[in-house]
Amino acid sequence: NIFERKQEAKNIFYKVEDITDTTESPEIWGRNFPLQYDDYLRTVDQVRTKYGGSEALPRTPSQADPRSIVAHSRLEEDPRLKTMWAGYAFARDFREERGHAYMLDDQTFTERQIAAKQPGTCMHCHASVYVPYKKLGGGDLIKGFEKMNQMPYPEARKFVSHPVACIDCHDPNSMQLRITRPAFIEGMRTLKAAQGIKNYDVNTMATRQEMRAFVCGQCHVEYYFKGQEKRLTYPWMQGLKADSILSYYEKVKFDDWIHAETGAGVIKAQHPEFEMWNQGIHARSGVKCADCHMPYKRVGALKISDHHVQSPILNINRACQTCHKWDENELKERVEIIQDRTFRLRGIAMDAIISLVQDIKKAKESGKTDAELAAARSYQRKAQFYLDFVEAENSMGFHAPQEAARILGESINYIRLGQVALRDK
Amino acid sequence: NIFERKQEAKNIFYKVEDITDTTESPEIWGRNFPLQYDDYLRTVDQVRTKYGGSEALPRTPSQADPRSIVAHSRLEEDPRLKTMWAGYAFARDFREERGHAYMLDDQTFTERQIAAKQPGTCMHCHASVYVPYKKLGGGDLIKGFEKMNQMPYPEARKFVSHPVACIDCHDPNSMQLRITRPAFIEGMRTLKAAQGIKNYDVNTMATRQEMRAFVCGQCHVEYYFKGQEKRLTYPWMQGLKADSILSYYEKVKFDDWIHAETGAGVIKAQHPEFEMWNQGIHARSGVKCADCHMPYKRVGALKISDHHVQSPILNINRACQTCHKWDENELKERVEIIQDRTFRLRGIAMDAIISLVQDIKKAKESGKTDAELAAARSYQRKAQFYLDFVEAENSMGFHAPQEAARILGESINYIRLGQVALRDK
Amino acid sequence: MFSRKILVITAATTGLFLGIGIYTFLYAKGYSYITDDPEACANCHSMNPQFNGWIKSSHRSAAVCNDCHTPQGAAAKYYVKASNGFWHSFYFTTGWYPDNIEIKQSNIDVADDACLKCHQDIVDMMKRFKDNNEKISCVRCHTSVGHFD
Ligand code: HEC
Ligand code: HEC
Ligand code: HEC
Ligand code: HEC
Ligand code: HEC
Ligand code: HEC
Ligand code: HEC
Ligand code: HEC
Ligand code: HEC
Ligand code: HEC
Ligand code: HEC
Ligand code: HEC
Ligand code: HEC
Ligand code: HEC
Ligand SMILES: [Ca+2]
Ligand SMILES: [Ca+2]
Repeated sequence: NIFERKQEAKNIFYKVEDITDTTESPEIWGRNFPLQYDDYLRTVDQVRTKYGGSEALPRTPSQADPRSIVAHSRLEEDPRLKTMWAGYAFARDFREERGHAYMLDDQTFTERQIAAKQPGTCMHCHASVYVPYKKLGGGDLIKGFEKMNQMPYPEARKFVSHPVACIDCHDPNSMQLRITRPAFIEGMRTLKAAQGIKNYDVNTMATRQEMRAFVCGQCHVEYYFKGQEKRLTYPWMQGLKADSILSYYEKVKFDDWIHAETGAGVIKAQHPEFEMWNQGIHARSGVKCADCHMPYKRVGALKISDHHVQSPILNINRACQTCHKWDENELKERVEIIQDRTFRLRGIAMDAIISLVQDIKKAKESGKTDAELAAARSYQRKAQFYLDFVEAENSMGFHAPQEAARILGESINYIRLGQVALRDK
Repeated sequence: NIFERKQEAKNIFYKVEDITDTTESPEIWGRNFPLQYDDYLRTVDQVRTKYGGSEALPRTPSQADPRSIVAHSRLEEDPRLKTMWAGYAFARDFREERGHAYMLDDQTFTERQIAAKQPGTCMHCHASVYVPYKKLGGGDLIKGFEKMNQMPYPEARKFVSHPVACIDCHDPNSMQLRITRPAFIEGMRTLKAAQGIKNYDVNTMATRQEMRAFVCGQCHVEYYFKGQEKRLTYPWMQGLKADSILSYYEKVKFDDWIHAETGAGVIKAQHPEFEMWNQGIHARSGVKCADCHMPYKRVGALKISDHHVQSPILNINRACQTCHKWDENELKERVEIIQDRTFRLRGIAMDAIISLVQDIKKAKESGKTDAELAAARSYQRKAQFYLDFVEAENSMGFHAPQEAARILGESINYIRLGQVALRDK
Repeated sequence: MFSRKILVITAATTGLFLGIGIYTFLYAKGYSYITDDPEACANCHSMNPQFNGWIKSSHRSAAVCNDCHTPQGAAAKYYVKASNGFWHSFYFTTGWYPDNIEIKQSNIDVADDACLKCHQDIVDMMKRFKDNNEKISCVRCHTSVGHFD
């Protein structure tokens, strides 16, 4: 009621605890900021939207995997993915992603850990690593990062205990946003260097507005493990577009794995939300991740950022109606029209890549030499990367509708060239 | 100053002339509405934008073609078009379209008139036909339309004397917008019938808002000449999407011509602006053609609709900035980013269709039978229609960016299937 | 018996609403709400975005909130004010309103008509033809004239 609200407006911040640069536990931060903490805890919710959110599937916990609920399997939903990823850990287990609360468990217990030995690098994006990195590095964040990258996953796992926490996004003194992820700091430096800006330091040079996307860009990006040191690297040396990233991978001759059925050296794109968003009209209009995924919400007389990070479709009034005066159903439909178009083209590309894989496989089995298969394999590599770029991007095209469709068009074209190359040689 | 404006405001409409349902000459209407008439006359201007507007090229007038200025040739700009249209009149002469003032001359003197005998039907969209149709039909618009359709072009040409004029869009008594084109009246009736609305009559049932797009949809649409009577028909029986239109043509087994190099029965899409706009976010938001191509402008103390119909890129301030507060350069760039993406994909599809045409041609020359070529030809037909749908649509994707990219993606996929079918048979 | 129960509940509820209403009215300085002072609207923090937007808008020196959000004519004006006023207090007190307020079509119509109070002349040409002519919505193109938010 009004009285309470007038009161609240005056006491927005109760300093109950002293928070320092080593306070890891969100529960302690939560004593000073109970409203944000309450919402943060709600990332356990699982609700499915047409293409997003997630579905809570019960499972029987085992010793190896104690989870009693998982998200639905994307491999069962679309078995063509298994063919595209044949020979890679993703073909074993790949699920719809869900809320932040699950990130550490989902990584620890995914069967991808069984399918292949994973490095400590993985931790960068699935745990609160700021304090652990600092400790490991003797006060030096980058050193700690380098050390953990080189551990086997199970060893690294012992150093962390929380999913992403307050300290991963906030400076404990000012509560301002802060970048804590070495790979993003370095990724932005190379990106800016390519644009002619030298020695870019994201923590001192980014605006507050930019930070509202950068904190997410720490993890929601395409990445690879560079060299023996398994250094986490964001492939932005030539830019953020799918084309620039592929061109970089071609230059450094990077393969994620050798395709089991065709023998092609291929690359898997992973969650390039930050890169795709960058190509869209919202990014161009200054609309950041936090505007839609952590919109302001009213609690009494206060406006706070909704720390229940989730699909905006589950929160249309706050996420969209600040800027768009269409009613909720209309906005939902607009999203779905975009997503349906992307999904249709994704399906076409998926059928096409399967047929290319089969063609190369058959040619290989019929005794074609590597030299004869080279062109088709190189087209498979390109086509698959483009298709995966949209497939792995979690908004089903919404973040940049026309760009997503363009990328799929390019993918289909590479598949065409591959199929023709096979038959004409 | 204010006093002057208040004066003007009271005398906005000088009824100098009595205008009736048979007053054809815009010059006479212009005496009552000099502001609109002045702008109407300005459609002679030729200014090029990155993908639109038009360029004024001088030429030496001849007896057969007295034009001293024409728009630039699209065939010279992109010779691949000649291959795509091989055997059709379009491969002989096809130019960038320009302002309304030129429509009658450009139609009369295009070399397409030499390449093939055209019917009187053509007149429907290139001249002020309302009064001529009525006269020919003895007061019945539809009868006059039917009569003119069946004349040879040169004969029909004698009945008309103006490019689109005031009477083609306005009711002379109320000045309200009015639909005068039989093919649109009939097209809308079939479209609405497919949506479950019976006996739709556009002139009594459309809102004023809708009319601001419908008057343009009278001509800026895909069409074909049906049957012996060469009745102008808009192929909307299953809907307005490229897919629905193709599906209708498949059902009625319509060919525009037989491709000279491949022998495939193919279809040419023509200026589907109305259909494409319908799939875009602007249409969905209630933004009509007139909002961007005839935006309000202030003249003294009055606001009038700018009758200088042109590319909005030449008029960004009025055409876009009422709704979008970005600066002019930014808006121009946004349009061009969309257009560049479309153009890139269009180029890829164009190269692909050329290679399919060459493949089929080669296969044909090497003695493949019609039965063996059937599948590839059918894919060519589909692919070419989809590609042409975007190519012929004059906004280079702007009217519906993601949809344009999707259509091109489908086109590339059909080309792939065609090339595979050829080689596997 | 049954209907009496409903009556009692209705009476009690009405009393409660009235109570809340009056309390809200006084506490939130609702008395200033019947004036035309935009600050009166901004007494409710719910109206802050619009108030802040209005301060920066082209209409700051031309029109106050009530110029656009109440119809012409004293009776109609106070009817809309009273009706909106009751619901305003009600929603505000209960907190049952979305974070981003969605304007009702009836209130968009009020705003649309309001434009003509001042801009009749300039739009003469757009509007003049025949009485049966549908009106054209100004707000469709000029959404942000009153306040960006
Ligand atoms: C203009 C609003 C908007 C912006 C800005 C935006 N997103 Fe999204 N995002 C969406 C919508 C809408 C979806 C689709 C949700 C669905 O399908 O349920 C989505 C989906 C997602 C998903 C998948 C969510 C799920 O429920 O499965 C992730 C992850 C995501 N976005 C991250 C980001 C990141 C990171 C950024 C910034 C780099 C960003 N988004 C910017 C609106 C936005
Ligand atoms: C430390 C890494 C990290 C950071 C920082 C991060 N995310 Fe995530 N995010 C993840 C991971 C990992 C998951 C998947 C968790 C799972 O499936 O178990 C995820 C899941 C999501 C989802 C999917 C929720 C669902 O229901 O499907 C959304 C939406 C999302 N993140 C948005 C954001 C936004 C917005 C930001 C910035 C404000 C952000 N993330 C910052 C790592 C991160
Ligand atoms: C650059 C940041 C980053 C790194 C490094 C990273 N992840 Fe993730 N991971 C994410 C994000 C963001 C999501 C949520 C979006 C999605 O699932 O596409 C996610 C989702 C997941 C999920 C849940 C969805 C699924 O794929 O089944 C698992 C499991 C997972 N990661 C495992 C791993 C493993 C194992 C590694 C190391 C090999 C790893 N991650 C490395 C950012 C990262
Ligand atoms: C994934 C990133 C992320 C995490 C984790 C996170 N925050 Fe935030 N937080 C944000 C963003 C983004 C903002 C908006 C900041 C801005 O606009 O400057 C924000 C703002 C805030 C604010 C300022 C007031 C407001 O609500 O806008 C407080 C206080 C806050 N967060 C507390 C917390 C606490 C407590 C936790 C842990 C329980 C936490 N945050 C975890 C991203 C995060
Ligand atoms: C902070 C402002 C803001 C927020 C929040 C926002 N948008 Fe937008 N949106 C814009 C702007 C700006 C544009 C570009 C058009 C323009 O300039 O008006 C746009 C364009 C769009 C478009 C058309 C472009 C396209 O990609 O087709 C859609 C659809 C859309 N938004 C939906 C949404 C949805 C759904 C949400 C919530 C998940 C949302 N928007 C959140 C500002 C916003
Ligand atoms: C939201 C604004 C908008 C709407 C609504 C719109 N257009 Fe356009 N139109 C454009 C833009 C921008 C271009 C690109 C102009 C350029 O490239 O110079 C364009 C291009 C065109 C062109 C080619 C112009 C040239 O200069 O060559 C034609 C013809 C056209 N539109 C007709 C229509 C028709 C008919 C409708 C309605 C069915 C319509 N437009 C609706 C903005 C719009
Ligand atoms: C009677 C048929 C007809 C009607 C009605 C019509 N157009 Fe056109 N329009 C044409 C033709 C034909 C051309 C090409 C003229 C030429 O190239 O000689 C054209 C050209 C154009 C161009 C291209 C100008 C340029 O510089 O390239 C635009 C833009 C345009 N029309 C928009 C509209 C809009 C908007 C409307 C409705 C308000 C409309 N047209 C109504 C037949 C019509
Ligand atoms: C359904 C309406 C319609 C019909 C019927 C029609 N046109 Fe057009 N025509 C247009 C429109 C709209 C344009 C401008 C857009 C464009 O050029 O794509 C145009 C442009 C043209 C142009 C200028 C650009 C170019 O293609 O070189 C010529 C010449 C032309 N038409 C000739 C003809 C001939 C000949 C016929 C009959 C066979 C015909 N038109 C029938 C609507 C029509
Ligand atoms: C389709 C879009 C549209 C609609 C609907 C519309 N306007 Fe406008 N209006 C414009 C444009 C564009 C301008 C700018 C004209 C110029 O700068 O030459 C304008 C200008 C104005 C101006 C003059 C601004 C100045 O510079 O002095 C006023 C006042 C105005 N409109 C009021 C109205 C009113 C009242 C209505 C409803 C009856 C209305 N408008 C409906 C697009 C629209
Ligand atoms: C290609 C179609 C077209 C042609 C040709 C045309 N008009 Fe219009 N005219 C329109 C449209 C669209 C409007 C806006 C009507 C509305 O919103 O109701 C309009 C509006 C008007 C208005 C109302 C005031 C205004 O400016 O909005 C007048 C007067 C007018 N036209 C006169 C003429 C005259 C005189 C001619 C011939 C010289 C002419 N028109 C030719 C399409 C056309
Ligand atoms: C009468 C209002 C109006 C006019 C005039 C208008 N727009 Fe829009 N525009 C919108 C709306 C509404 C959206 C959808 C997003 C939203 O809901 O805010 C939009 C979306 C867009 C988008 C993003 C969607 C996309 O297709 O990528 C661009 C870009 C855009 N407009 C450019 C333009 C340009 C350029 C012009 C002038 C040629 C123009 N608009 C004229 C209202 C308008
Ligand atoms: C008592 C607090 C309060 C005051 C004072 C107040 N408002 Fe509001 N107003 C609200 C709330 C709460 C809503 C949201 C109600 C809803 O969601 O329907 C609202 C909604 C509105 C709406 C949208 C109504 C609709 O549903 O269409 C308008 C317009 C409006 N207010 C204008 C005004 C004006 C003008 C004034 C001053 C004369 C004013 N308000 C004073 C609290 C207030
Ligand atoms: C109480 C009188 C009044 C009312 C009510 C009013 N206006 Fe205005 N309007 C003005 C005056 C005075 C100006 C000139 C202000 C200036 O330029 O400083 C103006 C300027 C404008 C302008 C030009 C400046 C701009 O923002 O682009 C537009 C457009 C406009 N009004 C539209 C509208 C619309 C639409 C409405 C209704 C929603 C409306 N007005 C209601 C008095 C009013
Ligand atoms: C010049 C006219 C004008 C003035 C002055 C004006 N408004 Fe509005 N207002 C509008 C219009 C128009 C809309 C509807 C916008 C839409 O359709 O999205 C609106 C919508 C609203 C809404 C609904 C939510 C929203 O933002 O769309 C509220 C609340 C509101 N106004 C409050 C106020 C308050 C409080 C003031 C004074 C500080 C004010 N208005 C001054 C024209 C005006
Ligand atoms: Ca999800
Ligand atoms: Ca042109």
